[in-house]
Amino acid sequence: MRATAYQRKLDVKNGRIDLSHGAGGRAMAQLISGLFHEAFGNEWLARGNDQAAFDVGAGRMVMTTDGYVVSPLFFPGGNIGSLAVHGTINDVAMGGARPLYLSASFIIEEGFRFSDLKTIADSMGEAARAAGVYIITGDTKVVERGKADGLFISTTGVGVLADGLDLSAEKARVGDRVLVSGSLGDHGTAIMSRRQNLAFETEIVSDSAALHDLVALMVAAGGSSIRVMRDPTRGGLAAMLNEIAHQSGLGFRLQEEAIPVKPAVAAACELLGLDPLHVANEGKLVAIVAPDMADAVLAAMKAHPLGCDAADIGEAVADNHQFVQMSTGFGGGRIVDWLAGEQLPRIC
Amino acid sequence: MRATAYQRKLDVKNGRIDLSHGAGGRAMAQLISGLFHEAFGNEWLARGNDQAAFDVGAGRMVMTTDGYVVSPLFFPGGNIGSLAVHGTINDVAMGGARPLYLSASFIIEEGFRFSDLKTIADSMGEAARAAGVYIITGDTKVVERGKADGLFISTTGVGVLADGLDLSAEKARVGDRVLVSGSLGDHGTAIMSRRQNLAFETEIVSDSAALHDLVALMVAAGGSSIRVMRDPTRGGLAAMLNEIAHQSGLGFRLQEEAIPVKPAVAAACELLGLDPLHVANEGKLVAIVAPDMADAVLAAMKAHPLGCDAADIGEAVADNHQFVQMSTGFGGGRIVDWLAGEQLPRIC
Amino acid sequence: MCLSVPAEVAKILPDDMAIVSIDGISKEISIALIDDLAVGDYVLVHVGYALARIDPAEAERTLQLLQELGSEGQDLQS
Amino acid sequence: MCLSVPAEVAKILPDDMAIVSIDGISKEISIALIDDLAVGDYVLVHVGYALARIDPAEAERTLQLLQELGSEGQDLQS
Amino acid sequence: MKYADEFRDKTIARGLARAIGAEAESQSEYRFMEFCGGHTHAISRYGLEDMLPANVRMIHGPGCPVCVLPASRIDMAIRLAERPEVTLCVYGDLMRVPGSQGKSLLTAKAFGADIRMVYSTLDAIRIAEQAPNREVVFFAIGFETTTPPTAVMIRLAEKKWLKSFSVFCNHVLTPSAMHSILESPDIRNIGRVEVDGFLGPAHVSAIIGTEPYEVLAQQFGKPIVIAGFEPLDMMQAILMLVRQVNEGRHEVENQYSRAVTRKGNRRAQEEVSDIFELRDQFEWRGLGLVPHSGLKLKQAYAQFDAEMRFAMHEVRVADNPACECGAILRGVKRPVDCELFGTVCTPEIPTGSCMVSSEGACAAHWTYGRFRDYQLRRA
Amino acid sequence: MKYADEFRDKTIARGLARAIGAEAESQSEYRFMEFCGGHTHAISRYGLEDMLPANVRMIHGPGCPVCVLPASRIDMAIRLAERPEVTLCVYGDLMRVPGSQGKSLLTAKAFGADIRMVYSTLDAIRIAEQAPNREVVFFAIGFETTTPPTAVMIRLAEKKWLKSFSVFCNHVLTPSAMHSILESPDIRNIGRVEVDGFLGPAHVSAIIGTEPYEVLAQQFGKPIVIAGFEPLDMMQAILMLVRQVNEGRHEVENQYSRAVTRKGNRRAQEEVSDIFELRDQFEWRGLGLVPHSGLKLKQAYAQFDAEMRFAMHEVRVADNPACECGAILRGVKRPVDCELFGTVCTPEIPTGSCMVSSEGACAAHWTYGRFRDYQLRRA
Ligand code: SF4
Ligand code: SF4
Ligand SMILES: [Mg+2]
Ligand SMILES: [Mg+2]
Ligand SMILES: [Mg+2]
Ligand SMILES: [Mg+2]
Ligand SMILES: [Mg+2]
Ligand SMILES: [Mg+2]
Ligand SMILES: [Mg+2]
Ligand SMILES: [Mg+2]
Ligand SMILES: [Mg+2]
Ligand SMILES: [Mg+2]
Repeated sequence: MRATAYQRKLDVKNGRIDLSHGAGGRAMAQLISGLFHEAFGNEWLARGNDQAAFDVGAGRMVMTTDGYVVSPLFFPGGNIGSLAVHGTINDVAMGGARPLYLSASFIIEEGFRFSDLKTIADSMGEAARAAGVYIITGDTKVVERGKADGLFISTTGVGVLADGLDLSAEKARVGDRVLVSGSLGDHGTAIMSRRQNLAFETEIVSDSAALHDLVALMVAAGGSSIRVMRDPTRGGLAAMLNEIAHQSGLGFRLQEEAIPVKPAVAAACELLGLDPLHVANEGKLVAIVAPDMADAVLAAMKAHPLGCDAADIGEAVADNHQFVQMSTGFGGGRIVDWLAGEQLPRIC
Repeated sequence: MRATAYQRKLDVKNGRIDLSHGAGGRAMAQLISGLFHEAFGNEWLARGNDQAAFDVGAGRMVMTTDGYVVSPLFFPGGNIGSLAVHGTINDVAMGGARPLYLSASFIIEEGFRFSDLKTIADSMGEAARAAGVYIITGDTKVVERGKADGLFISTTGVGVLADGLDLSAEKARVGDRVLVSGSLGDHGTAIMSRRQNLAFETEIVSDSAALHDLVALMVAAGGSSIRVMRDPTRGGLAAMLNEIAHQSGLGFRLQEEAIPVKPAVAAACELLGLDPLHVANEGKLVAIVAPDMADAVLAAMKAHPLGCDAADIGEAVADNHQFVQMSTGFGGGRIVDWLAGEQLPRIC
Repeated sequence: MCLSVPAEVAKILPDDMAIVSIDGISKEISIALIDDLAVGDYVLVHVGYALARIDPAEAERTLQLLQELGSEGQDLQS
Repeated sequence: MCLSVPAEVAKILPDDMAIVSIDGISKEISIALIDDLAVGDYVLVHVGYALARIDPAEAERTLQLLQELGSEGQDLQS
Repeated sequence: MKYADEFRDKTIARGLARAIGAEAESQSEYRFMEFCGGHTHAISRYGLEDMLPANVRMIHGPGCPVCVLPASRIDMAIRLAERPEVTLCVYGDLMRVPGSQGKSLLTAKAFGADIRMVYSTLDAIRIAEQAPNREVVFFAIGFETTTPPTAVMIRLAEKKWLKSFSVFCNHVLTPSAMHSILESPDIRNIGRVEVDGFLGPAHVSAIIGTEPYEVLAQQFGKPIVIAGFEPLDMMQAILMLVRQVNEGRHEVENQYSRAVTRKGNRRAQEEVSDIFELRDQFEWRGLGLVPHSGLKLKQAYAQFDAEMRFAMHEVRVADNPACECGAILRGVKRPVDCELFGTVCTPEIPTGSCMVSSEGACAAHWTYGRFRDYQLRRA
Repeated sequence: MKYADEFRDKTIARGLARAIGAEAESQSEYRFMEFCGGHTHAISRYGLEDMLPANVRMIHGPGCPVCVLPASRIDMAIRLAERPEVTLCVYGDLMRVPGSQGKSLLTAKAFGADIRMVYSTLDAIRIAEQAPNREVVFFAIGFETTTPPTAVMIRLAEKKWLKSFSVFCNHVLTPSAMHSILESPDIRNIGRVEVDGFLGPAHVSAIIGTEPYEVLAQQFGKPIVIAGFEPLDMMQAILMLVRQVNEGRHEVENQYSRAVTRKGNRRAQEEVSDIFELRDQFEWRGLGLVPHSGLKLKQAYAQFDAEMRFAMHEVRVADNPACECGAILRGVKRPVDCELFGTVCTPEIPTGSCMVSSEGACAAHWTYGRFRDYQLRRA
């Protein structure tokens, strides 16, 4: 903004968001340019329009959105900002697409610290740059104290699909393999470890990461033999596979021993009475892959740092009931069902 | 969702959102499919993937996002749902583009009534259908009571630009005309009339409307002679013209008598000590148009129901200070400045 | 500090309250500070209170004077 | 109602509290219900309290028995 | 996880399964009731059923305090939480338990009641300290395992002079319930349970010891083996039960000797007996009113008794007539015998309390085991 | 809008402007002070300056209660609002007024203080009724116009038995301030104001009548014309002042006869005198301590006096030394004479209170008039 009036610098160290920062006046313009544009820095934002334009080639695009309401906002391995970039990149990538552009909508509670906002915005900028995507348009709203939980971010991503690729749950077939890119439950465990009444110490950090590179390798290796990919976020692996089961009309049969779960994650889950298969991940993906190409795709995954612990954990089976079943490490069988209700620590 | 387990129907009449509706389990899946998919009904949502894919021709696209935190959620002339569709369609349209697809991210406070959510979702679906756009992907989060203000919605829109069209604030030139599509301040006045401590009765309803059709007519009539368009939302006409002034390095000179403001809006503003030029609109646009084509564009606007009160309210002038000046109806001159601080009712 | 608008009394309510209307908007205000208001009276409204009654005859007088002064001025010019 | 995990006492704190560790996670719990705990002891943790000390000798004994029974069973099969 | 992973070993399990199969006489049927929900959950979670011979059948008993809590007590808690001055602290397990009006604490919370999920009784103390102007009530529930932490909390509240803190006490006693199952005339009306032996509670026994079971084994002539909650613990205990049956014994044996002694945790017992005393009777879902089966605060701690403080009264309500929880908790029916199972009643919208806790027979079977309803039982 | 639009007519304005130009003797300069911020705002909002001949200059007086409130009173309000038990109700105008530490009520609110913006004193009553456990304090500010609504509110609070409701009173009196401007020795140190006449307050006069100004006009030999806040009202009043000056008169004349009488609103005056009494002195920003210029609650209403109730004490603080508010409020400087104007000090982050309210000379000039600093003054 080429303002002629001198503007006092944002007091990033001590300042806080007040209602004027959402009122559409100069204070808001200053916040946006001084904090967000600086952190995201790109030509689109610099133009200062209410929308951003970009060129596309003929083809197929994907679009996805997610709201981020994580509490606490800062957690081992990331913060709501990096998460909001990674999570939405991942949903674009799960469609098999190359993520290109993001939008970001901020809902900020009165009293929020500038310093925290800057840290978060900087994390978003960094995460976006590292992933080669641009946050090209955004919006900022401020709500009164007590009407939000510090900060909510909604990001939307668009990306382009490679020619002919059309990943979708209903494409799964009997015999398809279930591949997972790494150990499960790290993000949810890291978050829970910082919740006030659960508080425990752990070296586990969130797995929050952008998976589009890994996906590109997988697509290069497997192409359309990859039926569908999904990131097991809220509800964990269990929710994700049950969704796909219902969408495809198939069942799944998993091998518990093949599913990577870190000992500390397993321990935290035992302590809280949770199932690691219900716990959220933010840097993992699951791919349903035609059996003949499964090994090739798995090898491609293992070649990428974010897939080095990738594993083949089971297969799609014919099942009228669309059960996700699992052979337990103990030798019996069980269902892996959706999480019922909320993910609450149990005492029994 | 092809669930085998019988699911009790959502009790839309009496039910409320509880924390399980955001936990990634069946309750959430049911809410999403029973309420949102039903309201938005389209092939993309039906596929149930975490992203939606669509075909694009080679060319230029625009993307925009906005968060909606309006209070109250229901107001004369609309609700947060219709607003979230119109507002984002308008930001796409202001880029000169034809809006195609929307995403919607919902952040819902525990305890929110299903019935209200349904009304809002239905309004969104209706607004989208009426505008010929599709809400193709979405996300739902639930936060604890006291951590939000009922419901926040962030929508993101994408659209395609006609060949060669590139509207941007810096394209404004001295002598350009300032056109406004109708009377100012209706939306903000309607909202304020329902705020508990301001409460007044008025027949004014929000102007919330999708302007893309109007824009298409304008683009057909004026093409690239339209330098930039913008919808004067938060901060009103004043913020918008000051933004454009700063981006273009020009000043503006307005004629107060030419600016359409309804008597009831003017009266409400006098009562509250506000300036109608600072009050938000959600179905109005301002276009900066090259002088030779201004009459043609204005005529095109007047031919559309949403532009029937369109007016030429002033011109761009050379001004190192980028002042937005106005000749008052009384015969003097004044600046039309940004709103300072928040839009608060004044007593003096 | 003394922002105030002229409004017409539309309805007298109990407890020293009244509805006033101004160009299509109406609002409930206190009339505790003015005696004997009647529907149709005009008052100055300040922070939700009627502060003073507007005297229509005086208003008319002032307006006439203004018009005279205004046209005198116009004559001066021409 | 009796979800409980075995954990090692890592540190004794004042006020009948202690830090226990389980496979790389550690947590503060109450040890008000067990006398004379020492660092290195294993306890059953339930709702944030140590409920019982685990007897390593008995555990070893059970395990050995299990292994015997297990291999007996294996032998049965083969 | 030490003292856990070793007891989950697949190879040993396979051997043990064969040992059980070998010792179980093929012409007999062995019906063992695991009293405790911890066992029920582990059976389902590890797929233990798949490892047992067909003639050894586990019957799920009433050993889940969430499942046996009558709807009337949930109603009381909801009414309490709906009082504007009250903040109710509850273990997460209780949030979805249906009261008599189809309302749960989760929905009461959605409708505005101030309800906090806590992990430990110490959290409730913290909440009370931070909100001295609120009436903070802890919803106490559980068997002997969970009662001592409540006792410690009350002692702490007393020490900290918490003036607006209280406890809604729903603690119940295991041996009384076992007695009731074996004896109650109420049960005879449905059909006497035919149980050949009991897997005795693991963590309850860590507190109370094995001694209290001795009179039961004696009186009813049934073997009882106290078993740990790990799957190998249970298999070993089942083998021990098979042997007792085969040998005509009915003793109390202790498989879980690493954590359970004959006398239990004396310190914990004392904490409890200092603060609590027996109720004359307490209602158990499925079992009806069971004499001397519940605890209440002693007169000396009346100030901490929410039932006194808020003059709470219990209105006994009929359970959903189609819900078979009662029969299931007594082991006379199985979840699939209930016509609501998996149709109207699922963990998302449970009709009965057995569908809530993952220790409940219905929830455990739905969540982990229902695939077996559609497959041939392995030989 | 009846009784408003008619008084904004452009054609009449043009005629009036010429009439003023004709009557103003071209060799003289006429300096009139509009005491009242309402006039200051209207002058800027309507661009009145552009209509006046060059030799008729308006000087902005101290007639904005927000502007004259010393930083120490804002500090007191912030300290009060920061008390956890207090809910402070304020008119929106006050939110951005800087206290001595650069903090305002808006930032105090952002930092957690419970501050509510109200439109009317009746809102404060409603808030107090809805939160009986909170100490609800109304931040009362304003001239004679705004005092009667505070009085009605206090009477209502008494009638409703509101036990934890009080008022932080900052009401001030117009004639005392006008007297101070004309008389105060403090002012002589900067340079005596040279004012040829006053535009008298519109709405203040609707309450107090024109009579109180008579002694001032007499004593200081300056004409005073009470003027409405519409632009034509002001132009007519200016013409009346020019005539008085030309004729050597110094009378109180009433242009605003449609709302102002000689005696004012007796009922409102009584409400005020029932509840309030004069302070010995009150600090005005720019004018310093002015004797008998402020109101406080009478002893009988001490329970409603927040200054008593919370033992509030005023710590006088120095204004920002670069801020020229003081001189501007006395009419001896203009906004552009302040080096902070428009650089460090803007309405977004005001240094002085004159930059906050749109009745403040600095804010009005910045918001509406600063373009004139860069253009040649029209002849
Ligand atoms: S399935 Fe539901 S209704 Fe049937 S017995 Fe179990 S809990 Fe009761
Ligand atoms: S511009 Fe600011 S600092 Fe200068 S006198 Fe005005 S209010 Fe004070
Ligand atoms: Mg998504
Ligand atoms: Mg996602
Ligand atoms: Mg926006
Ligand atoms: Mg996803
Ligand atoms: Mg936008
Ligand atoms: Mg918008
Ligand atoms: Mg999502
Ligand atoms: Mg816009
Ligand atoms: Mg309550
Ligand atoms: Mg406070």
